[in-house]
Amino acid sequence: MSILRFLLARMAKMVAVIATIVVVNFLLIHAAPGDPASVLAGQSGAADARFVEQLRHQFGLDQPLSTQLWLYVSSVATGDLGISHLQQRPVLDLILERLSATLILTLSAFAFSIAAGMALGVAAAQRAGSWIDSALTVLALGFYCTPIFWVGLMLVLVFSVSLDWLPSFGMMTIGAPLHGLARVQDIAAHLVLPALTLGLFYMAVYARMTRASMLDSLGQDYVRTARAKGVPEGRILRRHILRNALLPIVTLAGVQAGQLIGGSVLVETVFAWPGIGRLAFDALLARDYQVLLGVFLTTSIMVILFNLATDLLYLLIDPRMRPA
Amino acid sequence: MSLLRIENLTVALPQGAERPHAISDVSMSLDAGEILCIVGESGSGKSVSVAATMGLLPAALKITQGRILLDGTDILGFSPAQMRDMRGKRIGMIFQEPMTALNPLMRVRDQVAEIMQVHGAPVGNRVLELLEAVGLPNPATLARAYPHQLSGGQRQRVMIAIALALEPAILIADEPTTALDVTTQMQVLHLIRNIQQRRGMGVLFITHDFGVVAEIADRVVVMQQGAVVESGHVTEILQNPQHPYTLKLIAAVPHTTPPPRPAPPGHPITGRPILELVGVTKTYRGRGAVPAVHQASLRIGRGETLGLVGESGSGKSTLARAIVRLVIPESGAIRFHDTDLRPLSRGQWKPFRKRIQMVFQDPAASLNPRRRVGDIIAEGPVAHGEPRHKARARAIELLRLVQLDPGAADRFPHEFSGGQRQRIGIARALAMEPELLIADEPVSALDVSVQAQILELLEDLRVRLNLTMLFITHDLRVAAQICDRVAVMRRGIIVEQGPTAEVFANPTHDYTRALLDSIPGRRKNQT
Amino acid sequence: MSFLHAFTRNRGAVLGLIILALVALMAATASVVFPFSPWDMQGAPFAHPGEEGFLLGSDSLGRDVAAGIAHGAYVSLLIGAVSTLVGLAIGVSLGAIAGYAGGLMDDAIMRVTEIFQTVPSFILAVVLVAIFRPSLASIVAAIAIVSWPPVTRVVRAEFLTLRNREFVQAAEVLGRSRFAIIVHEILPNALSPIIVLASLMVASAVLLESALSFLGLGDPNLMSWGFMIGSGRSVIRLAWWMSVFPGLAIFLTVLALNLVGDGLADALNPRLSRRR
Amino acid sequence: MPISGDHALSRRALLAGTAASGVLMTLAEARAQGITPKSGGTLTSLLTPEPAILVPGVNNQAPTLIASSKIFQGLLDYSMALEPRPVLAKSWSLSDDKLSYTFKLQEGVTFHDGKPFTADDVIFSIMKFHFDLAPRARSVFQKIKQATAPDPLTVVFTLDSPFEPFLLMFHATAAAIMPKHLYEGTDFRNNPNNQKPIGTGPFQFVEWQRGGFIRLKKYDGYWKKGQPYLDEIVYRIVPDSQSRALAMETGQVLMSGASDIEPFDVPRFQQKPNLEIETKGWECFAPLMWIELNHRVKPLGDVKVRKAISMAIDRDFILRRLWFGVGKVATSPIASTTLFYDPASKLAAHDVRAANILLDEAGYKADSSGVRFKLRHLTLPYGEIWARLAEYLRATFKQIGIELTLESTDTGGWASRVSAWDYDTTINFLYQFGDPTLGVERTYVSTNIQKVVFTNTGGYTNPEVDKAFAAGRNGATAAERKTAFATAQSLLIADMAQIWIQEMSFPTIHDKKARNLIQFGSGIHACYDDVFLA
Repeated sequence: MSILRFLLARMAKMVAVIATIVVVNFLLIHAAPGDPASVLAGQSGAADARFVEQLRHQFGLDQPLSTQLWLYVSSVATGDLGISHLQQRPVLDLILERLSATLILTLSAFAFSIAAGMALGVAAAQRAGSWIDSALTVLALGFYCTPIFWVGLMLVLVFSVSLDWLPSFGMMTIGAPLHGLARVQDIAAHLVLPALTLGLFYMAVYARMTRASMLDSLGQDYVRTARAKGVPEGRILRRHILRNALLPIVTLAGVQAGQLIGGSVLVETVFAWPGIGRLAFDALLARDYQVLLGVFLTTSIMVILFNLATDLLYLLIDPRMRPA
Repeated sequence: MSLLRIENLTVALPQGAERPHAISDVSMSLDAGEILCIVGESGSGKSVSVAATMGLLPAALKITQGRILLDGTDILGFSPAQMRDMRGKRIGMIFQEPMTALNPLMRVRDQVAEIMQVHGAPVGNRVLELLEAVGLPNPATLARAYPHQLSGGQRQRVMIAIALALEPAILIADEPTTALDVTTQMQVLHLIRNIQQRRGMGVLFITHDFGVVAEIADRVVVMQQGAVVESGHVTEILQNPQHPYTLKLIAAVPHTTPPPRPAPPGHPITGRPILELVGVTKTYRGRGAVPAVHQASLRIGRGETLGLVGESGSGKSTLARAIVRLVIPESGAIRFHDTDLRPLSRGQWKPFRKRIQMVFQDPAASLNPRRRVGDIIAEGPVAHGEPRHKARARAIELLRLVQLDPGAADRFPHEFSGGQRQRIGIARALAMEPELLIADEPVSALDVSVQAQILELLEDLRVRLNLTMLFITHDLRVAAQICDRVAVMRRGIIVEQGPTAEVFANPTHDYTRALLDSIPGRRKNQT
Repeated sequence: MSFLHAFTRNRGAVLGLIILALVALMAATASVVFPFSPWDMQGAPFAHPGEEGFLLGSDSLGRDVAAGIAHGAYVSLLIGAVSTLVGLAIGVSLGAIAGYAGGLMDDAIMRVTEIFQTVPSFILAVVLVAIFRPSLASIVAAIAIVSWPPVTRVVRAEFLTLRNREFVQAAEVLGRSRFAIIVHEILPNALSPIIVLASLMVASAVLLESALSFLGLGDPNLMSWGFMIGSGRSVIRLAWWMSVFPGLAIFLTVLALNLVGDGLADALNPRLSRRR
Repeated sequence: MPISGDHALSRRALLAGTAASGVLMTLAEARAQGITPKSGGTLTSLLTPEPAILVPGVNNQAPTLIASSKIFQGLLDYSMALEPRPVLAKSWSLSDDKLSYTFKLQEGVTFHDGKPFTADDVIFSIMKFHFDLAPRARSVFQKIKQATAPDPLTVVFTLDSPFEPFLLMFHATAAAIMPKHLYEGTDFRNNPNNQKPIGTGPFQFVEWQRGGFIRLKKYDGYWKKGQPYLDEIVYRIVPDSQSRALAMETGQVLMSGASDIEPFDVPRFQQKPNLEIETKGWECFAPLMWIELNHRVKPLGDVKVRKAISMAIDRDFILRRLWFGVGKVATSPIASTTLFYDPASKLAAHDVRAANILLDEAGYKADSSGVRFKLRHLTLPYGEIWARLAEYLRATFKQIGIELTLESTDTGGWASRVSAWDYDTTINFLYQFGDPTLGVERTYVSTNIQKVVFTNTGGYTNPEVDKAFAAGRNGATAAERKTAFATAQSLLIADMAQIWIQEMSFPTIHDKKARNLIQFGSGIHACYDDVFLA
């Protein structure tokens, strides 16, 4: 009941945030010099005034900006993200086609980063001050300080070029229409490097956070209580320290969602991963407004849903946050 | 043979600490069926002694000498596994802060059950039995609750239930009631006493409060600066203390009988009030409909000290803050002389800032750690247009007035002790030359001996500077010492007010009576 | 002072400070050591490190990689520092107002912050740079615009706690102005997390700039490390030194900033430094 | 970037045009090498960037034309010497008054949906589809006074005046034949068939995973018996150039063309024994690259300044260092593979000292820091190599005291700023489509100064040049036209209307087992019905 109220309140807030994002982005993108018509003209290698006029009219760019905004917002409100100027296809289709690729990439990178990061963080915190702690901290810091695309290139050089263990780009082997398990394996093999590239940076983030948060939990009174109860260290770690240390990590994960999707633009570029990050970048270059706006909208919704998920998770873990 | 015997225990502090040992050469013993109180102020080493016994010393502290015999076996030779087995099973422990001692993410049931699970004892119905045994109402409901849904007293009872789960021979209680309200404190003390008697346990009870000692102890060990200075039977110590430190501690406990007070010269209490509150009500947003302060009315006459007494959450601090516009009440009148302060804007209030000042509870938190003491004291007058050099000069005078070295002006707050900081806080308030001084729990964060000095200072200043004072405290004993009149607050409502002696002698409200009955050591003191 | 003591006891932080000092020195002396534009073609293209007088090799147009790194230090630090300052200015003012004023103002500011945190920041930065045309100003602006929300959150949280601290209430009771309370009472006490955050922001700004350059959105007139990697990336197997050295420069600088940041965090946080 | 085109042809070729000669020749060549075409296999190729749509006309971007030329066919293709070769037209002839072109169409041709291909489809495609959609087609096809179909396999186009380059306009990249029954009366741009294109080509569209690949398969009803040889063509879309190079290297794709592979990677591939690099196959397009100067911007209107700049540029360095030798130094505004190129034309040699003297004489004094004047340069946003070129130009301009500030932009920004004449200098390159009238004239004649990209955006005007190009356009004989274009070339060079840098060429790199990839002047834009994997 109260959780439901909480959800409803969040939904209302989400809608407001999304509406603002749609409007602001619309204005922002239309502030850019150039429009899809001029891009198309530019890329067609030949143009005349009539051609450009035709396109502008077709795209509705000859109408006043306020009219365009109103048309766009009202169509978004009905779930219609418009038509891509360049590809002549519904934006929603374009995005949906690519969304799963981005989701697979970001979620596996996320899963990897949080699992590996927490493992490293716990290992470091347990041995705080030892050389292992220092080594793990330096390792995490190293990935934290290296440009993400650089890591990607290095991984490709090592694992694809030199060792030839993994495919260097794409999402699946083309021309071999695989099914079932074989298809999953194929995608998984393609996924390893991009997910690692994206994940390593965030692994570093989570490792640092976990270590700090563990050290913080370690000194809490309830840990002393558990010791006084005679609880073995392993169980203290699992049941008392880790669960409490999880809270800031969950919060961080929520904040990081947007970053993760942003980072996927770079990774999708390096690895030719057919996701929406790359779609956004290409759409920006081509001034394909509708697609770019659609991607903004989709990613914003993804971030918000992810935040909602972390909030719910937080509620699940921390009874103090539950509405009375 | 003693149940527990600590022999010549010395624990070293890390390099660079202010003294070489946390405790040195400490010996004491605990027998079955008795309560041994270890008394001392902060830094006396009392907590370190029991932490060593539990094997819970921080890694930086090392035992360099001595033995701890449990049933004749030296536990210092125990393996980690043996230690773990001992904890909880043979020695149970409860701590000072019930708010943080329980894992906030686990249900009460699980936390109680855990101790049995890890020691391989069957859980069965024990959780509910234990919760009932420590006097918790509705054990079944409470078992499902999370710690944050419980009051401080309830949490401390849960802690006790955990400590007792495996029926250990020894219970160590490290200041278990310090963080609790007086009435709760008394209940918890009784509970510990009852259980101890029923089970014939030995209890090692740590406290700084001789009132509590009088209430509960069989024998007493007094510690100062890491060493035992005196020990003996409780009546011996209380009635015939030998060591000057013991003497000082006992003397510092405020007496519950109000001393006779002269009426402020020339300013009859019944005269025209300086401050009059009428029907002040304040409700905080989002905390349900229950007002923090409800229809509070009181008057303070010139030169008078009014004590506002109540337990935590009674609304006394909210009321004090409402007077100085730190919170804005939704209704009522706050008349200072002839002006109703409540509707005034921030700007309109400014002239009154000079006339009404406040001293805060926590001397660590009430001074800006980034500013020098001289600036802290001078900032008020400067904000009201006094030239900086003049304000600084006066700050130095004020430091003398509150009995601090004038050189303090150039130092930072963290270089001072708690008592000294509170003196700085008082100097800051006095710099404005106020008529009315509101003191919000000014001594509750201080050690007892320091408490007495600050109270003395306040009393002295009040007389010398002809101050009128609103004194907020949770401690009736403190109120008894310093107040002409007291007002008792409970759940946002002032339930009783009157001259201090009258209220103490003949409380009319049940709650006042309960409060008085809960003063630790009161009955024994009076007997 | 205890802060200096705590800081210098942290070996990592001292190392970071030394690296940072070296990078700054390199930036300051670039035009003395390499008294020519890093864009000038100095000799044979693709010279290996050590060959033809190129300490770190030359690039595809025969430009000196070492000169690029030295001049790039200035640009990277400049972009890092300026964008951080701008981000801080926005973040601290908004956070301070939100945290101190509370109520509707707080709500409004937090909604705006939320919106900025909801849009993936890298994509936003890319769009901003593309829209305003890549230049020093637009890159700095874009980085600042995507980096202020965390500052606002941190400062607001600090202000929310500090606002209710007794020394702030004491200042209220003394009748000090809102401005004085914010600037003189609360801000100095909120400075530690801000300083720590700032050092990390500089680090991430350097990374962000390099990522923008990687996508071809750098200022074409400024020799920055990000640009160098971007231009060396495609010939990485022909001339590894073109991207390895600027990559190392970024890594070391960002590492140094993080080490300093961590050192500051530890030294400025008495609770933590005591525990160590 | 741009498009494809076709070529003008010599009179002899025109008259000799008979069926199937092109194809027969290639088969003969293949057999001469002892390799018989083999059926089967999948040709994987790179394609960059990802096309937006696969229908020529609706979209005329380079990748669209590369992939769609396998699905759609034109009436003709062209040899490397730009002679017409039959595709959907079996033969063609020109009336004596040089006004009527008659095309005889192949028999038994069907679209991928099984419907027969007829003269109506040709007329619809030329007179409606491309005329409406494509500016380039419009500019030529507006000369058609009348288009008739005397029988289902004959088309006659009658022009209003003789137009010699007319026959160059019938390649699949310029005038692909569209199925009339699917497009007539619809909004061409939004026709649902644009998503699953249907043409007469040897390959039909199967699937397109956006951001991933485009898959085409052999059309079983293809009109040449036994062809195509390949089962499938898969175009892989790989946005990152290094990943593309890697894909080529690891054999994940068998071929790359256009700008898939960056020039600096080309030398590396030259050493691979299993790979072959061809630079032919761009004769139909002949892209020429130049520094485009905006004549309206202060000293750029001065011919001495333009000459000085031209002399300061080391074209050889650009070719060798930036393009790794792929391409050819420009010697004229007309590319050497374009018809009517004048082999006598020559640009002033690289000489920085002379350039400085010229500027001194012209009165542009250097200030204390050696700067005569400052200009902006709008970098062409098509990738790294263009950024390098801009950086090279900045360094070079500095040598003659011109401070060049680079402005980077994206494709949208570039096109809109060039259209708005909002630039000082930039780089431009345009396809010449085999004939100066089709691909060169537009950049220099004053009648084409428009606020539209790829017109005479630089604002160069010279009435003599206008006259020369008009004579070339309207000349009925090749000889007349040759004289006219020779005049135009020498006038343009004397004026240094723009700073021509390089004739661009795009290497086609492929595995040696893929045969017949480059057979025509249209190169990788051919229909590939004779390509096979050995």
